[in-house]
Amino acid sequence: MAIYTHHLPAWKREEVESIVENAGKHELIGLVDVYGIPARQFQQIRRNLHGSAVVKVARNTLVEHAFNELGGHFIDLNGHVSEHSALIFADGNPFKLFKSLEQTKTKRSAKAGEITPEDIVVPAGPTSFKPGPIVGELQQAGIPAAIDGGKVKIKETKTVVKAGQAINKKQADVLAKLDIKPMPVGLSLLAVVYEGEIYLPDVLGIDEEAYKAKITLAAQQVFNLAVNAAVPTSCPFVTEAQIAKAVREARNLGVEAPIYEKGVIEMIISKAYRQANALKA
Amino acid sequence: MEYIYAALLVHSAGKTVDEESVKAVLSAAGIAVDDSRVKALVAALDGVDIEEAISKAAAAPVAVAAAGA
Amino acid sequence: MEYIYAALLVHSAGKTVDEESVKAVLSAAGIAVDDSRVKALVAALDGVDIEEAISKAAAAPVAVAAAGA
Amino acid sequence: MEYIYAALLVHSAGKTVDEESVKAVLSAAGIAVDDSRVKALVAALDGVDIEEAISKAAAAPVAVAAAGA
Amino acid sequence: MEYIYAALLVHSAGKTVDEESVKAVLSAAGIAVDDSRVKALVAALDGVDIEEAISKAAAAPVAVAAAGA
Amino acid sequence: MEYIYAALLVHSAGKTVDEESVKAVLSAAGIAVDDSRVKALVAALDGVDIEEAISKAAAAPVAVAAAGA
Amino acid sequence: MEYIYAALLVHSAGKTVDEESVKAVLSAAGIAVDDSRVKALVAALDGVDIEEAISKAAAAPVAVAAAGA
Repeated sequence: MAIYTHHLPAWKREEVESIVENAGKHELIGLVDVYGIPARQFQQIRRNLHGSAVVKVARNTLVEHAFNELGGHFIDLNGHVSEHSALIFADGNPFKLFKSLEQTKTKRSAKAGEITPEDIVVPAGPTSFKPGPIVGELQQAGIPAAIDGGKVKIKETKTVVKAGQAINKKQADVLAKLDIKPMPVGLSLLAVVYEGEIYLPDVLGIDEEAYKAKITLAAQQVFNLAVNAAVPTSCPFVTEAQIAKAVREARNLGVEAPIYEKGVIEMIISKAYRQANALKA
Repeated sequence: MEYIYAALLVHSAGKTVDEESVKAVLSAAGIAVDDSRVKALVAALDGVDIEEAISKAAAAPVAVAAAGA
Repeated sequence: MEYIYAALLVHSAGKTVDEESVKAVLSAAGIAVDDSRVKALVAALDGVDIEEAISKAAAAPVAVAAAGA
Repeated sequence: MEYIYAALLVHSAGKTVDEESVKAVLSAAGIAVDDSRVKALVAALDGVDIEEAISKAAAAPVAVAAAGA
Repeated sequence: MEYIYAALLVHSAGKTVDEESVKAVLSAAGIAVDDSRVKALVAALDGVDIEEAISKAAAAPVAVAAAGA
Repeated sequence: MEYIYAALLVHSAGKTVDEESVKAVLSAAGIAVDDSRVKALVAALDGVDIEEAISKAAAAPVAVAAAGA
Repeated sequence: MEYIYAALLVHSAGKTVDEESVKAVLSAAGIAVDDSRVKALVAALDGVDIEEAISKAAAAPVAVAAAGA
């Protein structure tokens, strides 16, 4: 163990040992991206996470020392260490940690050159700007603007920058003036080791809507199976659907054959009338 | 559907839809009449307001019906 | 609609819808035949695929009152 | 509708829908059998592909307003 | 669907849908009766208003339903 | 509906839906198993193409009030 | 879908959908459990109203019918 640290000065060794010790106390050890988080907000996020996760900023060289010492998948974490990364220690389900970090994110204005993670849409309507050079600035940023009733008005809703594209300086300036904040601020989980496995954001990011859709599909499948196979259930809704299906089948047969019986005679008349009408036309 | 066409024809001629009238029309069309089906048809139509059944058919949405295709 | 029903009847009997057959059916139903309407009907149906024309006509939805029957 | 249910039952048992089988089922249900209705039923089903007929939407779909309910 | 058809047949005969009546009808149709299915069916129908369920069948499209797949 | 979920789970595991497999799953979910319901389930699914049955959409009962539209 | 079926089975048993309960059900069905998939499932469902998602299924066939136009 000491082979990595014996040549380090005492305070550095202590720092490495503290990381290793923390890693031993928690089920989840990972790296978060703290890029662009103002100090005050960073403190706020740390307080919000109190009890569920600990964020620790440490020198990258020492973090790497610690990961090397821990071995196994921790060595893979080294590949995710960056100048904006910090350590995070937590317990429990890594998917839940990812979700809770996403939920603590807020938005900030974009800087020139940044890539927007979502479409930036500027809605049509009045602004609070008085007529002036702002009209030209808006137009240069691709936002159609005009003066209307002594105020600057945006003429139509416009997607200024598409998700995944860089925001140029003119756009960034105008968006800031419009108070549009497209950039998420908060801790982004870069990688986490949990029970000997490394988890990356592409796996950890759960699409809840997709799960909802699957539940709906499963419920639909169960209903279909119950009705189509006439499985007896304790659900009156299903029993009613089974009866309705049988009745419809009987009516369909009655009309198609046709079988002149009371329950279907009106439908047969209706069909004959419609056929006559179709032929008439 | 020939039995119901016959019944509707008789009905639209202003006659009572009975076994005799339906048979006469079917025979005139050259259809070999099955007595039991004529009986069943007349029995099924007993108490049915044909005009009302037709008016419901006319009122029902045709456009939606196409969706069933 | 009686002329159309007559045509449908003749068609479902497997016969050609011509003036004679339509007239026979209408007469059997006790309808005073209008020669020119029969002519017009036969002319209108000339070249029409009757099976296809009627195949799309579904029955109208059953009314709730009837549904209980 | 009881005669139609009887026919469906016989059919789903994998049997031919004939007078005898339909009567047996109706009697078992405690229904006084009307020979002529049974005959009419069997005659109506002669040549009909029952599987296809039951799955064919004979009636038009419910109006859109209702479907949204 | 044969168990449901049997229940509907018994119901339309004006009888109570119980194990005995359903079994009698299924047997008459030549269907080997599964006691547990009959029991489960009768239990499932307990608390369901069959008349109301029938009225809910109102012309819902069978063919279109397949589109939900 | 838990018995049917159990059946689907067994099916999606590539296993035959039989009494034993369904019971094992229900028990694991902490459900007190009713033998007769399991039997009824397995009997109902016997010979059923589950893939087809789950993907063929069944219509939900339509409210009576709406059906009159 | 087997993880979803397992979760819904646990849910319909009135139990909390957690890692342990889902794993128990999957294992009982003979499915080799992938721990991380179970974890993802549990985390995802933590914020999902299962009843609401299920209730959307009931209305689905009707909605589809209307959409078929």
